[in-house]
Amino acid sequence: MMLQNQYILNLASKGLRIDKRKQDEFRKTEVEKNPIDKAEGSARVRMGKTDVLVGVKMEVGEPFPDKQDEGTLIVNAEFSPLASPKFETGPPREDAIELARVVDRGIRESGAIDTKKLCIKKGEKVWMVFIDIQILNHDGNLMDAAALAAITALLGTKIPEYDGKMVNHEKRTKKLHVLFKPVPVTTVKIAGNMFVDPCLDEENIMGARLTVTTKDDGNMCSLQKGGSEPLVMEEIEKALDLAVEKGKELRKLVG
Amino acid sequence: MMLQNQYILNLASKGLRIDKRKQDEFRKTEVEKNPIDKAEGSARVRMGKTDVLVGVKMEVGEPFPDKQDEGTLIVNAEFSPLASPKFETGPPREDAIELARVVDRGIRESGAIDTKKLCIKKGEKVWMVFIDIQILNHDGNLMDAAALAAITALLGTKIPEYDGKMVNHEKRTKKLHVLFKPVPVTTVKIAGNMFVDPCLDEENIMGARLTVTTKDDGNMCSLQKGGSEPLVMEEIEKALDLAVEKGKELRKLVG
Amino acid sequence: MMLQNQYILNLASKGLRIDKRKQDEFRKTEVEKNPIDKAEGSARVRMGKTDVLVGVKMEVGEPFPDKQDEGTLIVNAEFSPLASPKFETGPPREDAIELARVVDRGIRESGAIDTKKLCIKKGEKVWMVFIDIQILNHDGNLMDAAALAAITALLGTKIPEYDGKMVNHEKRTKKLHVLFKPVPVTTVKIAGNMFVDPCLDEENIMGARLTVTTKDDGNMCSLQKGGSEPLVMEEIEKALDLAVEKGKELRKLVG
Amino acid sequence: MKRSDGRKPDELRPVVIKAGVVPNANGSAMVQMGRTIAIAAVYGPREMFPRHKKIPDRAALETVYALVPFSTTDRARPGPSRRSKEICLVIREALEPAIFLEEFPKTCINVYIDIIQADAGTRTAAINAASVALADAGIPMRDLVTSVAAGKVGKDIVLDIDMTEEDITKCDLPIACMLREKKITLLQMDGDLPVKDVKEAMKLAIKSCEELYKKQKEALKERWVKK
Amino acid sequence: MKRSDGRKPDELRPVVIKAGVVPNANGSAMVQMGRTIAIAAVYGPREMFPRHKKIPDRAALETVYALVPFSTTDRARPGPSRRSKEICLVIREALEPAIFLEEFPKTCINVYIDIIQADAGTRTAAINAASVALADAGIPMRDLVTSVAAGKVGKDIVLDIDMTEEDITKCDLPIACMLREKKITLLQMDGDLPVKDVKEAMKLAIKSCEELYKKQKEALKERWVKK
Amino acid sequence: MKRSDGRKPDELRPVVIKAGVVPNANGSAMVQMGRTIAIAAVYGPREMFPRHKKIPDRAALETVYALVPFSTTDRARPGPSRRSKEICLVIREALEPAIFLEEFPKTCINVYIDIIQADAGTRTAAINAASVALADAGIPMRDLVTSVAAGKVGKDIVLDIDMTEEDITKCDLPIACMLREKKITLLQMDGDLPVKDVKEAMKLAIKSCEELYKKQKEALKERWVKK
Repeated sequence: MMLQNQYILNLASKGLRIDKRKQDEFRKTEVEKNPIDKAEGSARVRMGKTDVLVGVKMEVGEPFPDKQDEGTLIVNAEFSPLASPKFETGPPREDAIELARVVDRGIRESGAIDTKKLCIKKGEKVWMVFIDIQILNHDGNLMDAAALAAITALLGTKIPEYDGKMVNHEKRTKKLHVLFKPVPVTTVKIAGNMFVDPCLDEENIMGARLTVTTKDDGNMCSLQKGGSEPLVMEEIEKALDLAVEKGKELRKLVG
Repeated sequence: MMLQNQYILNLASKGLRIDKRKQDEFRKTEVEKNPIDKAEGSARVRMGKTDVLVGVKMEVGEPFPDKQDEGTLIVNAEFSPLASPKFETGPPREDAIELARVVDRGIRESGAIDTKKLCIKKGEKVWMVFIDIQILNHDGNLMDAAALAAITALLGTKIPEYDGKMVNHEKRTKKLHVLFKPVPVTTVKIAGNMFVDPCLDEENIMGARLTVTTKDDGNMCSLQKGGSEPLVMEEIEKALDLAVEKGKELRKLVG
Repeated sequence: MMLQNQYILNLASKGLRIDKRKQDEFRKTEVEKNPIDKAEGSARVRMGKTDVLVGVKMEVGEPFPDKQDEGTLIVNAEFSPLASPKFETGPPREDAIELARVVDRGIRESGAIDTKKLCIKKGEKVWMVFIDIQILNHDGNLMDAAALAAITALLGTKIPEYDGKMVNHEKRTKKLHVLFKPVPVTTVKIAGNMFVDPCLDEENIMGARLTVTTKDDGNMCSLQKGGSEPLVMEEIEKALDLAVEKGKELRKLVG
Repeated sequence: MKRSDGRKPDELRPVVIKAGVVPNANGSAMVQMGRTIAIAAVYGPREMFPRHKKIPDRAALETVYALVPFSTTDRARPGPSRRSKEICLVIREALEPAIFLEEFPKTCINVYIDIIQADAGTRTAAINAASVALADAGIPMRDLVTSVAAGKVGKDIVLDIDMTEEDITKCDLPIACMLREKKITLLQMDGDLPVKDVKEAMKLAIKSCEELYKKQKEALKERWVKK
Repeated sequence: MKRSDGRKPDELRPVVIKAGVVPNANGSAMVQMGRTIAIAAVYGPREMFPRHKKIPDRAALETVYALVPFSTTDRARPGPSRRSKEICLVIREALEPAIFLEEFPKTCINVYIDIIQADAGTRTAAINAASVALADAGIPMRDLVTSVAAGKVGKDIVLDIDMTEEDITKCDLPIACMLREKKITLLQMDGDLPVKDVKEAMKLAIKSCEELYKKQKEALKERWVKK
Repeated sequence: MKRSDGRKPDELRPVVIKAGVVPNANGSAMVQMGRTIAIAAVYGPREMFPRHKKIPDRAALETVYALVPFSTTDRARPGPSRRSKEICLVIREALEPAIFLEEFPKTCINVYIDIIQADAGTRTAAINAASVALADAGIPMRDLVTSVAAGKVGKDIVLDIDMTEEDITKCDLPIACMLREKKITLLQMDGDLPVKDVKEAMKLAIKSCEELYKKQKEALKERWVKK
């Protein structure tokens, strides 16, 4: 373990990676659309050995008191102990909460979903859109995989019928209106160099992480720094630029 | 302890029991009706040293969305630390949940309670029947004692008055309509032989357990195997037959 | 530590205190009114190094089923880990619950708040008055400091506007009607002598504690004995008399 | 003055006390005061778990008080409430002074009390039951702890109020004491009462404990005979 | 007799079994029975934590069964429910007899099962997947455990009911067995059924396990070849 | 451009910083930025509990951020929320690079922050307070950590927005840095902003930290004088 870490650090200091990728190269990324037909929408993203499944369920509920005419988005992430020897059963961990909140902000701040269109009756009934992230195998960069799966699942979501009393999940008629495709790109700093899409071995030794979510128009809708080392301005600017460039590529996979 | 276990095993291999009972013999079983007058119905069952108290409370609540015209049954079991040095304070244990669910299924699946008759106003207000199992002393076979107490408590339950706003628990007028008397019989396998109504010492060394709930007409409404040893078909058939036979005897105690 | 405890005990047995106070002498007590303008009312009480902040928030909710025409009082105490090396994060401790309940009873039983006046629409909407106690530094006698801060905060509380749908916390018009000023006085027994307003060093070695809350008219509205030593009748009578006498002084600070 | 159930002001509700009701426990007791029924079971002294909670020079006393869900008019949700947690605390402090805890260092004595029917006065019934259960467990005690509550209806100080009186009483003053040395181990009060009434209520309550104390001792005697 | 999806009474839903689907796990499997999909992952034998839960003479088997929130028609709240806790228990007892736990004293074997789509029969799919995952992890077993549920629609005993049949079945009888020695490791039933039907249902279910058992073994073979 | 409270775009709200406000703590500070008030207390380095969480070669830093119930317009429920848990995490990572944690192996340094009034910018106020509290506790640091948030109102990048501006800002970009070496330890952003604006906002925010940094140092100086 220690030896391997040292080896990865040595490589990184020269701008090289253990799996021979370039600094700005993503692992092979596959997007499977709607694998779970019980969900209103779903997507599975495999990024190398990282495997994430996202499902969207829609239920009818009451609006928030300060947003009487808006539906609600709820993003939740479960780090199932199935996906990694390090995950345990129990309430969501700090990193699961951070993941859910970063995915949430990417979608919310980009304006991808017009929550006003999710209002059924002002002040009384609105659609609640539950976006549940389920990790099936953790090999690093859960943020990008999860956010990619989430926007893909939303794009494939169909709204179930609602007769004023019951939601009929078996009958889905209208597509959910999705305005933008927010896509995150995570860059990590190892041994002074910047690398996109870290695998787990890289994450374990990284100093800092910056996840940048961009919209179709290149605007940024969310930033999140992680890790216990600082970054300097040039490193941040590098990560911002990478996010714009690589984001375009990832966005094509979303469809 | 170890020595005693060995002794019980030796006896069991010859079809004998530590308290001299026959294989198909229940301990002395006493049923006390309505000991708790604050409850809508209650019963206390003593089966040897096992002592179980069940109370029924009725409250008004909303129906489940998919069962708009039906009242609800809720069975809950508390393994109070008072009843055994092995019980601890805290949320219900796995075995308490299993107990509650087996008692629940016996009552529910037998159709003992016509939940449609518990509807007050369709889609809005229904009776919620809480059946709470409280263990007072644990000396084995909680399943049979609890289920027996539960059906006895239901048979003695009177419905409180409800004026559309408040439930008046001090005024109870109508009897709860109970259609059947589901009764469980638990058989355990020790050293290759089958014994009904295990005491705690027997439960501690049993290989497998089968709880079979029968109705008045001899039909079966619930099966539950327990324990980490397998059973073979003949053993199961033996337990089924015992359940029909001994169930008739226990049903008489219910009144 | 042990030596200091012994020293305090020796002093106490002679009726003396480590900070030179008399047996019936409170520490310097300062009351700051409405330091938190986001709260409907607030107060900060410093009693020596003990520092307690209380805020009052008002929300609209449903009445209790058995009190259809009354608003509700909810007193809650958080022992923030900020305030003492002995406090930990997590659900409220036993002593935090006791503190909240003693403050609650002092206010409730004295009739300081006419809960009927907090009814907005019978059976449907009432004011819920949340009194939150936050400890900023714990140096003993939290009961007296918290209760003093609570009644001061209530006296300064203004009711926010409510238009039938939303509470406007930025617009507060009417003062909350407060009828009485319940004030507690805590006396501890150390080495056979009675002392008011214990500091933390004294609390750590006290045998028993009696908190007595009195009203403006001298009537008592709440008693709470604490500690694992018994008291005799004369000691209790002494504490009752001290509460009447010192309560008058403290009541002046409330304003 | 006439009380709703015809009792005199200083008259307790009918009391039944029985020791040894939970075979699994080291000691146990059932106390019925009117319709209120408390069952107490004592386990220990036994090993303390988790270990870091061990107290080096005495036994830890742990008390759990719980309302059984069907014990109350409206169903009580299982699990501890803020009210029950406070009652656990005051019961523990009411019992501690009576027990020679220092004789069992590093161990734990657990007292579990289930209220199977609640009709006012549950904490006093709980203490009376716990005290007998501790003695039944053979745990060395300075004295039994005996408990009763006083109230005030109209102009009268009354004892051991039941639920029908709860709405009209001007106070609820539970007290627990070790009668032999007249030591008070629990004292609480809610209400609105002049000082002199408080003092009178305390004295009346203590006096009435004598009757309960006798019944506690009788229950233990009966139990020993059977043993 | 015609079933809603055209199956014969004793016909199972289409089954897909695949081993080795979770790279991080020591063993894993995916089982699809109709629309129901279970993924199982096995970690261990590994060190038991917390330590006081170690069993001196065998491995502890821990099973977690969870419905993924979007697996059901109405969203399932994350976190264990009473239903899922009971299922964890019966799954553990269904698997235990098949594993040579005594070969790994003091360790823990964790079996995690996520139901990613639920359309009736989730516990049987879970057991089938867990059993293959355990074998995939190289844990020595007496036999694979194979599981299927029987029901009764009209006059017919039917097998492996799906959700559309759930409303009309007169019973739900899941069973798990080790086929080699005809040993039954799980048996539950909810319903209202004469004894003879119960017996017939059990026998029919056990018989149909043979087909599943074959698919389990094929999945493992395919996995070994790849390795 | 005019801001709702008359400030210039790059003008901070009035700031008050005071060290040593919690006598029980090893170090503490209060930071007021406009109406937002944070109190931070530091305990440690002290023994880590539970022990299995000890880190062999450095101190563990634990941060707790909590909104006091009456700090917000609508009462905040006590106990951690998902939002507050994320803030705990980013605050910890914002402070870690500044502390010589390796000097205190196996110990724990606890930073507790209570927001007693919340009017936007609570995490930046929290970091500013925590940083002063750590220094006040005498814990060796590379530099103080200073934090401020940028927003965009109309066409202007603005600093340190308050709650009245929260509804109209196009982004919320909190940043924390160690000014001496221009190192950034926290960076978050929510909004919808072109890349060039993001870069401008970052630079403006860092520049404005200088003023806060000065006040942090003054507060510490004042505290030392008193000591």
